[in-house]
Order: sequence, then C-alpha cells, then structure tokens
Amino acid sequence: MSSNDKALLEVKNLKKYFYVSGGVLKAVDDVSFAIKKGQTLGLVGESGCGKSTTGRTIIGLYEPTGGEIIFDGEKVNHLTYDGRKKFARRAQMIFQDPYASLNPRMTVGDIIGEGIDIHELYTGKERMERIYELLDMVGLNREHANRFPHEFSGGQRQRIGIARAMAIEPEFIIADEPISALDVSIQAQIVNLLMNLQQEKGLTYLFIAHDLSMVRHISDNVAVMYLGMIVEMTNSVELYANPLHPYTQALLSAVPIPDPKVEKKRERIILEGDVPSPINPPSGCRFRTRCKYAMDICKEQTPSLREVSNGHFVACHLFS
Amino acid sequence: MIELTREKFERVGPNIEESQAIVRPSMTYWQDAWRRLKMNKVAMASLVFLILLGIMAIIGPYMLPYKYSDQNLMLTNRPPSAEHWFGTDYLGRDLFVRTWMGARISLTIGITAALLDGIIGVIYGGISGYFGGQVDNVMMRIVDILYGIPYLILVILLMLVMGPGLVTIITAMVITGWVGMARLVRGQVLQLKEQEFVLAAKTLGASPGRIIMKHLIPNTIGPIIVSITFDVPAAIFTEAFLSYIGLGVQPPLASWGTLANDATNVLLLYPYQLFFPAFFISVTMLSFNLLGDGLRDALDPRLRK
Amino acid sequence: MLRYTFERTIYMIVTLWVIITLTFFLMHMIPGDPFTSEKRVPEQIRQNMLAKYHLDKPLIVQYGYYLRNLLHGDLGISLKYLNRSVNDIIKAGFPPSFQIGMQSIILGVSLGLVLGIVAALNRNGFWDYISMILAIIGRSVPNFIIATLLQFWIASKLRWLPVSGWGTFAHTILPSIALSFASLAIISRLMRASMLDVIGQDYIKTAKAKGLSSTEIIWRHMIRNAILPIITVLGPLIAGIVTGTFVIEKIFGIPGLGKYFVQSIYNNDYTMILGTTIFYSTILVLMVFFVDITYGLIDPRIRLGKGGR
Amino acid sequence: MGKKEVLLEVKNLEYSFDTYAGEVKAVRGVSFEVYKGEALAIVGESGCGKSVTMHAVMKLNPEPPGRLKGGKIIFDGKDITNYTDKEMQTIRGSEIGMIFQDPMTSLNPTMTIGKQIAEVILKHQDVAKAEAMKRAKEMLDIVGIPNADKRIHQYPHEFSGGMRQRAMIAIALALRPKLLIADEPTTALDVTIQAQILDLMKDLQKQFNTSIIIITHDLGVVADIADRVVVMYAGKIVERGTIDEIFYHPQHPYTWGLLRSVPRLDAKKKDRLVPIIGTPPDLFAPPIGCPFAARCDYAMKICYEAPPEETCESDTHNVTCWLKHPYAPKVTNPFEMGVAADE
Repeated sequence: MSSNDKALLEVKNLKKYFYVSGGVLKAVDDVSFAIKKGQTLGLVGESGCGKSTTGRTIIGLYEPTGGEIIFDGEKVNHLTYDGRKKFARRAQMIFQDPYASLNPRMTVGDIIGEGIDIHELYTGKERMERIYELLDMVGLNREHANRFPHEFSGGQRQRIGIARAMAIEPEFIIADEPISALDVSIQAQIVNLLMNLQQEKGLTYLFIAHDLSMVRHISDNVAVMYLGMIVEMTNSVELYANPLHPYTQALLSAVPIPDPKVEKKRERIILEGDVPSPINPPSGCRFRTRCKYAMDICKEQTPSLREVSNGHFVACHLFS
Repeated sequence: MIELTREKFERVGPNIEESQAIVRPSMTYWQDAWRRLKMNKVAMASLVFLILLGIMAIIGPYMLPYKYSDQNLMLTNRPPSAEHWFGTDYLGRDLFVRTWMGARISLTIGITAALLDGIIGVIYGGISGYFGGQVDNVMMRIVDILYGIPYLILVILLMLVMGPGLVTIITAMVITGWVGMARLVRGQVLQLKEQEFVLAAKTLGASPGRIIMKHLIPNTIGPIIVSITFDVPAAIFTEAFLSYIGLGVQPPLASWGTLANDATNVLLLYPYQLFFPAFFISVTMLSFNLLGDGLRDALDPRLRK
Repeated sequence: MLRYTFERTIYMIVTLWVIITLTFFLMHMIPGDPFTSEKRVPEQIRQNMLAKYHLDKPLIVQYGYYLRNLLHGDLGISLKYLNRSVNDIIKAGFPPSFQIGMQSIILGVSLGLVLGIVAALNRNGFWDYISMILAIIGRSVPNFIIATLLQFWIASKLRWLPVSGWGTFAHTILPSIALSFASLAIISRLMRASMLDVIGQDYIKTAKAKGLSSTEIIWRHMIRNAILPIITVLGPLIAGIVTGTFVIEKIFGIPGLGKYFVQSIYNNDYTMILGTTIFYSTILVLMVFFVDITYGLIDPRIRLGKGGR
Repeated sequence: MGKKEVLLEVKNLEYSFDTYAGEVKAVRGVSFEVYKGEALAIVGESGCGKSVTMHAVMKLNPEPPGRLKGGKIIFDGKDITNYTDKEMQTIRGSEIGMIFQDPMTSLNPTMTIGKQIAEVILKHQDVAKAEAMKRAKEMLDIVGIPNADKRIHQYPHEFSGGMRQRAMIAIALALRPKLLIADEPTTALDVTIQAQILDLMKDLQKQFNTSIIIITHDLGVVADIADRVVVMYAGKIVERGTIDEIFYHPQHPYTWGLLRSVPRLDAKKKDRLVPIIGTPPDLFAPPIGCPFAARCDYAMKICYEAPPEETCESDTHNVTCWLKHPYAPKVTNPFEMGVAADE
C-alpha cells in the first residue's frame, strides 16, 4: 500500500506463524493495509482465514513472526511492558463471544471500570460516575453496574464489552467479529451503536467479520482474506458494485438476500468443497482448489496484491 | 377480562427501561454457592460434624483426668464405663483421651498435608499454565514422571529414609501429593488464559499480577477448594495406612491408624476397641467426601442458572 | 497412533529409570546397614559381607553394578534371607498377590461400571442412592477396616469363610472383596458422571431422533463413549489396589509379596526393598502404559493420529 | 393449486421448564400447520421458543425439567400428543428426520459415518447389514460427499463441518421421511458452506417431496428456502403467512423490525439499519400484555395490559397485534409501500 501520511494504523507485510504438531500454521502470511484516521476497514473472511489472528497480532496479544505494525507513526510491535500499556490507552479491542469475553466473577461495574483502574484515570465517586456515564452511552441502565454478566442477554453483554473498551477513551478499536454470535435483529443494534460512537468520538475501526453483509454498513474500505492472505481490497462501494476476485464474488453470492423474489431469480455461485487446511495450504494461489477459473499459472505462482483500478487491489492472475 | 375502551388504545410507545430490566434476583458467585450448599442437607450435616470434631479434638483430651500416655496396668482392656467413656487399651490407657489425641494428629496431618499440597500445586501448576510453551512442557514432563511413581511406595520409602514422626509423615506425603493439584490448576489456567476476558484484560494493559489476582485465581478457586476438600480424607487415609503397617506416629503418641492397629490385635476378645477409631476414621473421611461433593456441586459454574 | 505409542514408550522407560535411580539412592540414605541391626555380626564377617555385595564401593559404582544386573533381570540376593535371591522371593510371593489383585480389580471395575450405569440411568432414583451409598462407603472406610470387619463377622462369627491363610479359592474371597471396595467406589462414581455427561451430548439427541429405543441408545451410543474416560483412571487404580495388598495380606495372613515387602522394611533389607519396589513400579508403569495404549486403540480420535489427549 | 394436505398440525401448544427458580414458560400457546411438500420457516430471536416447539413435537426435550402443559400435535392424521416414547420411536427417523445446529457435536465420535447412517435403516427396515451399508454409501453420494465408499468407514473427526452436516442430512433423509425438521442447520457454518447446504436441502426436497420445517433467525435463509413463515416472539406466534405476505405485506411491528434490521447486499445504497431496540423478556416472568410492547414503537396502553388475539388478514395470513383492533389508531405500515423503493 502507498504509505499515507494520515494513516493512523499501517500494517506492513505482517506475518504470524504458529508452530503446531503437524507443521507450521501460517495463519497470517504477508498482509499489508492501512487505515486512515476516523475511517473503518472491514476485514472479511471465513473461519480459519487468519482475520482474528491479524487483529490480535496488531493489538499485541500475539508477537508477529514478521512485518511491521505502525500506529500513528510509531512502530508498536515488540513493545516493552510500559510501551504496551501506553499503546493500550490508544488502541482497544471488542471481542467475539459475548459469554466468554466477560469475567463471570466480576460485576459489570468492575468489568467496565477495569481500564479506569489499570490506567488510574479516576477513583472513588468519580470512577462510579464515569461507569454510569459509560452504561448510559451504550444504552444500559445504571442499576446494571452491580449485576453479574450471566444475568444479561448476548446483545447486552456485547454492549458491556464496548463500554469496557470505551472506558479509557481509545482512538482506535479492533472489533473482532463483535456481532457474529448475535441474532440478526441485535446485530443491527450493535453496528449502529458502533457507528454512533465513531461519529461522536472520531474513532478509527478495524471491523472483523465472517460475511460481507453487515460489514458494508460500517466500513469505508473492505479487505477480503482467504487462508492468511488478502485477496481483494477496495472501498466498500466499489467492492459491492464491482467485485473482481472469484472468491469475493462467491462470498457475496453466498449471502442469502432477505427478499424472496430476488432470491428466486438469483443465480448463486456455489463454491465446491471446504477451505483447505492452513497448515499445508495449496501451492501458488491458495484459492485455486475451489476456483472455477483456475489456470496453470495459479498452481505455480502466488499472485500478488496489485492495483487494477484506482484504489482497487486484487491478488489474482486473471487481472495481471 | 379488561374492558376495551378507546382510551386504552392511546399510543404510549416502547418502554425501554422495562425491556432492559432484569427480573431474576441478583446474587454473587459466593452467595449463590452458599445458597446451594445450604440446600444440600447432607453436606451441611457433614460440615457441622467436622466442626464438632474440630472442637472435640481441641477440648476432648482435657475432658477426662488422664493423659494420653498414662498407663494403668490394673485397668487393662476395660469396656466403656463412667470412668473411661471409651474403655481402656492393653496398657490401661484411656481410649477416650487417646481417641481425641488421635483426632488431633489425624486432622493435623490431613489438613496440613492437603493445604501444603494445595499451595505447592497451585504455584507449580499456575506457573506452568501461565507461562506455557517450553516452560510448561518441561514442568509437565516432570509431573508426568512423578505421577507414574506409585504414591504409597514412594511415601513408604521416604518414611524409611527420614524416620518416623509427624513432620516426616507430612513431608513424605506432600513430596508426592502435590502433583494432582498441579495438573488440575495447570489445566484450568491453560483454559482460562485463552478466554476472551483474559485477553480483554491484557489489551487493557493489565499487569500479569492483576491478571492472576483478578481473573485467574477467582475463576479457579472453586475447583481448588473442592480438590483440597478431597485431599484431606486421602491424607488421613494414608496416615492411617502407614500407622497400620507400623510406619506412622510412634507410641505413646496415637493416631486413629495406630489405635485401629492396636485394636485389631485384640479384636476377637475386645471388639469395642476397634469401634471408636474405625468409626471416627470412616465418618471423618465420609464427612470430608460428602462436603467435597456438596462443594463441587455448589461451586460448579456449569450448574449455575 | 505410532507416534503416540512411541511417546508413551519413552515416558515409560524414563519413568522406570527415575524410579530405579530414586529408590536406589534413597535406600542408601537410610541410616545404618542391614548387618548392624539386631544380630551382632562379627566385624570381619560384616566387612566380608559388605565386600561381597559391593557395599564397600563408592555409591556410584554400586549403582552401575546394580543397573547392569537389573538389565539381566537379576535383582540380587536378599540381605536377610541370605540364601534366597530376590527373584526367588518375588516368584514365590507374587502369585497370591496377583490373584487377589486381579480378582478385586475385576470385581471392583465390573461392579462399579454396572452400578455407575444403573445410577446414571435412574438419576436420583433408588439404584442411584444404592450406588451412591456403596461408593461413599468404599471411598470413606479404609480397606484395612473393611477387611477387619469382614474377617470378624463373616469368618469368625458366622464361620462362612476361612479367617486367614492361603490355599483354596475360599481363602481369596474376603481379601478380594475387601480390596475391591475402593475401586468399586471410584469407578461407579466416575462412570455415573461420565454417563451423565454423555447423556447431555448432541449426538444422543441425534440417536433419539433416529428413532432408536433407550436401550439401543444406551448400548450403542452411551456406554462406549462414557467408558473412554474411565479407562484413563485404571492406571492409578491398579496402583491403589497393589499397595492395598500390603495390609490385606497382613490381615489375612497371605504369603504374598506385600507381606515380604512390609517385612523387608522392618528388616532394612536393602536389596529386597529395592527389588520389590522396582518390581511393583515396573508392573504399575506397564499397566499404565497398556491402559494408555488401549485407550488410544479404542478412541478413533487418537488411533487415527489427530492430536494427542 | 388444489387444496393442500396437512402433514403436521400443532394446536395451542404450551411447554414449560421447571427450574429451581420456578416455571419458565418457553412456549405459550402456539398453533400452526405444515402442508405436504412445503417448506415452513419458524423465525425468531434466540430464546423465543422456536427450537423448544419442534423438540416438543419430536418429544426430544428431557422431561423433567421439560413438561408439555397443553395442546395437540397431529402428524399425518395421527394424534401423537400423548404418544409414549416407544410409539414415538416408530415415527422418529422413519417419518420425521431431524438435523441440528452444530454438526461438530451431533455425530457420535466413536462410530463410523457409515454405521451411523446404516443404523437408522436397520432400525426401521428389515434389511441385512451389508444392504444397509450399501444404502448408507448411496446416501453419501446423494448428499454430495465424494469417495463415498471410502468415506463410510471414516469417523466424524475426519470430516469438515460442512461434510458433517451433509452426513447428518444423509441420516435424516435415509428413509425418505415425510418431514424434515432442520434446527438452525446453517448457523454454525461459514457462508459459502451455508450456501452449499441450503442448495442441497432444496434439491433433496424436490427429489423426495419432503416437507421441511426450518428453524432459523436468518431472514435471508428464510427467503431462500421457505414457502410459508411463522414468526415467533417470546414463546408466542406473532405473525404467520406465506413468504410473500411476510416479506412484502408484514403486519406485526416485530416483523417490521426484523425486516428492517437485516442488511441487504443487493441494495444500491447503504442505508442505516433500523434495529429493534431493547432486549426480549425473560420467560421466567413473561409480561402480562403483549410481550413485544416494551420494545414496540407503536405500543398502546392496552398492549401492556392484555395479550392480543390472533386476527386473519387473509386465508393464509394471521397477525396477533392490538393494532388490528378497530379502536386502534391508524398507523402507516412501513412496508405497504413495498420494498419496491429498492427495486
């Protein structure tokens, strides 16, 4: 990617490998992108494609195997403990599982207040006031502060997770599939809440999801991942209007549309088979085993991500 | 039936507060666990029995005017009477006093060994699980090997090397006994540290100390307590077993195991002598086991809700 | 599966080596030697004896000798019964111990499984309570007390079975029962928990949706999956039974290995303690090894080599 | 279209769970029917009672704590409401097949796939084992698993998630049942796999003329596969009708909310989504009035005081809402314009 001066987060050639019993699991293999301040990048892909690992590596939960993560002009991989704490104040994460992401032994107040306590922002009455403010912000009642997580529904729990991340007023938030465990009607609540917060506070998001439907509403740009690599990346209008990579097309076509007439008329692209194992991925283009356009070159050469039109990047031999 | 009038159809809109309100009563983890433990009559009876036992172990030896080592060769092998409530043994020692001295020894050994096992196991398993990777690998191989060594045989060997006595019994039991707890804690920690709430604390910038104190310990304490509760009767049994084969506490001190051993020698003539030590060993182990069962049910997070 | 077996074999060998080494050096930390106890042996003879058994050499050399002999299956000469080799004593003492051990394992495990299954299927019913009571007794009453009580009532008072001794099958009944209580208790509780766990699994719902009867579901889908975790506790269980024979043999006057082991402790009989300990440990470790391999064979997830446990 | 034959009729079904805290009224008077050869979708948020209803029909809920409190279930002309477990066994697997949400846990891990399919054949038909295995292999072919003769000897952990769900479908359809109940069959799968499974289900439905009940919270899935829709909320049915009626002329504010909160990939511009506010009620203490009132923009006083009755919009379309009462103020149905705006 061309390095942009205004990019808040820049990821360059990020690699994250895991050494497992069957070999090397290349969860993230040479991924680069940038997010401008105040914008949202949607990162989309099916399970096992490395999207969550990308998020966790950026936030510092994993040490990258290679590449650079540059936040606001500073390198933030391989930080010291103090450096990480400072970075934590500016970048936060929202997690996927509304049940596992809240400590069952802590009250909601203490969960939301944890960041306040760690960074010693407020104490005593001020701390409580701040927690009430955060509860109001995410649409929960003040009385909820003394309750325990198991008393809440999935959507409410996800709001608590958002309040926890917002408590230390970060500039950048990675939302790791924050809606995929929720019912559709609740998904819209959470997406709207995140969009409102973005407008009010000027937040920058990396929004990770497993299908393309909700991502569209929140993202300025969308990157599609397949087996550890980005296969296509562009702004969200262009991606939905003019998807180029065969995988993106299949992914778009796979999402059923809640309109029976449209759905009856539509020709779907059905992908054959499953996602191959990331431990021994196919040679060359990793999508070739499921791609109906696969050519000889796809087996031999890994296509690189190149710009085919203004701001539209694709990694596919069909476009080289 | 409500009368349908036009004014009932006045639009009032949604009531978001009501929709968000939580109707079930709120309870902390410990309140809920205690509530469920209290509902378990058997576990509560066990708890009461153990508390009484503890009190008797403290005051029992002073309730009759004899010392545990006082011999009275004029009054040997007497059945229970007003002077000697549990009777006397082959040396004329008062069995009531000796039974409660035995309670002291057995309980001390049981509780101390279980607690030490717990402490060592939690630290070892906690370190192994928390750091993971190579550290965990090496530490767990050691545990695997220790786990493969027959427990009682090792305890017997250690007793031989260190010589009999209260401290050596406890030491020998602890040297081999902590392994189970270490495995338990490691498993729990490994599972917990991948949980998203721990990851969330890390991204908030929490220190390892904070993660351990606020997140890992509160979520493993339940199984740890249960495990310790089960370790106490196991340690009491081991001590009784050692005493029974002559490797336990040495006379004139008495534990329930030595009392039982002494009694079996004269079992056919004076069966009552076996009754009290056998009864107290069994009921104590029973109570700890039942209390442990109750605690496990009460503390099991899967049974909540 | 090959890899799994290989790993287990390595563990087994390392464990055995650690046990041998540990026991050997522990033995030599015991104060005194066998010839200073009880009988006064003339100094010259004592020196000769020490020399004969290499006890005058540096410890590490003795260790080398010992390991070498061990590889040839030679456990040395008993220092107490000077004319008997440890191998001989084990050969004589092991069969009765083995018989009692096996009988009680078979009794405890099979009865425990049945009770556990029945208890799980009648959750909170009559059989559940019966099995719970038996389990609690087995877990709470030490085996030497059970043994003594059985001996007192069944043998001395009712005279149904011999009080002690060895020879006929009747002699083995009470010791086996006394010894089986603990394993019965453990197995029945574990099996119950394991069954209850399986009952809640989705594939039981699938089986039900297929129209299978409860009996078919229990036999074909539940028991097999519920037994799997039970197999892993058989190792430690056998350890408990083997060490349990020490007292049981003492109580019932059975000329088994346990009795010799306990005696050798009183006699400071180094080679005998060392030999029996190694023998016991080898049997246990082998048992655990076979249990692990069996587990691997039964569970396709391990047999087909996807991940370990 | 002639008069359709009813295959399954559920009348006023009430189902509760007894917990330590008291009775949780999971299903509170639910009535619907399934015609032969059609696909019916039951839609609603998690916890609305849609799965419990179908599990109650199949008598798969453990009882206790589950308890059938009232209602009637008529399947293929037989009243199966009070069938014993033994009587149900003749229906399960042979006349009604079922697949579940999580294919990873729904197959027995220690039994080969072939045996698991053959088992259902052997149970209900008097055939030899070899014949059953042969038919198991054919079923795997039918559900699109390649190398079926090798695959029948494999264990579930050697199958991917999508493959396992295909194997589940093979089990459920092995005996060509009249009805297939699919309980969130694609929720745990990736979108590309979901598309495969939905296509497979549609194919097989045509091929075998099976009726399908699909339980889901995803309106996209509904639009793809269903002929008629039942919308459930808090243990009650709020609206039911044909797929066109529900998608193009919905009448209940909850259905409006559901439809508006779903993103549409085919829309030209990205509008903001309109979510349903709040949280569904806890059925431990359901509200006395309409359960949706507290989240409903159009709620009236009466909605908080008494539950509405079901009214007919057409022969096939029923709504349970106080807005249908003559006294109720007129509200503009946001969908009467149709989604035509987008088309």
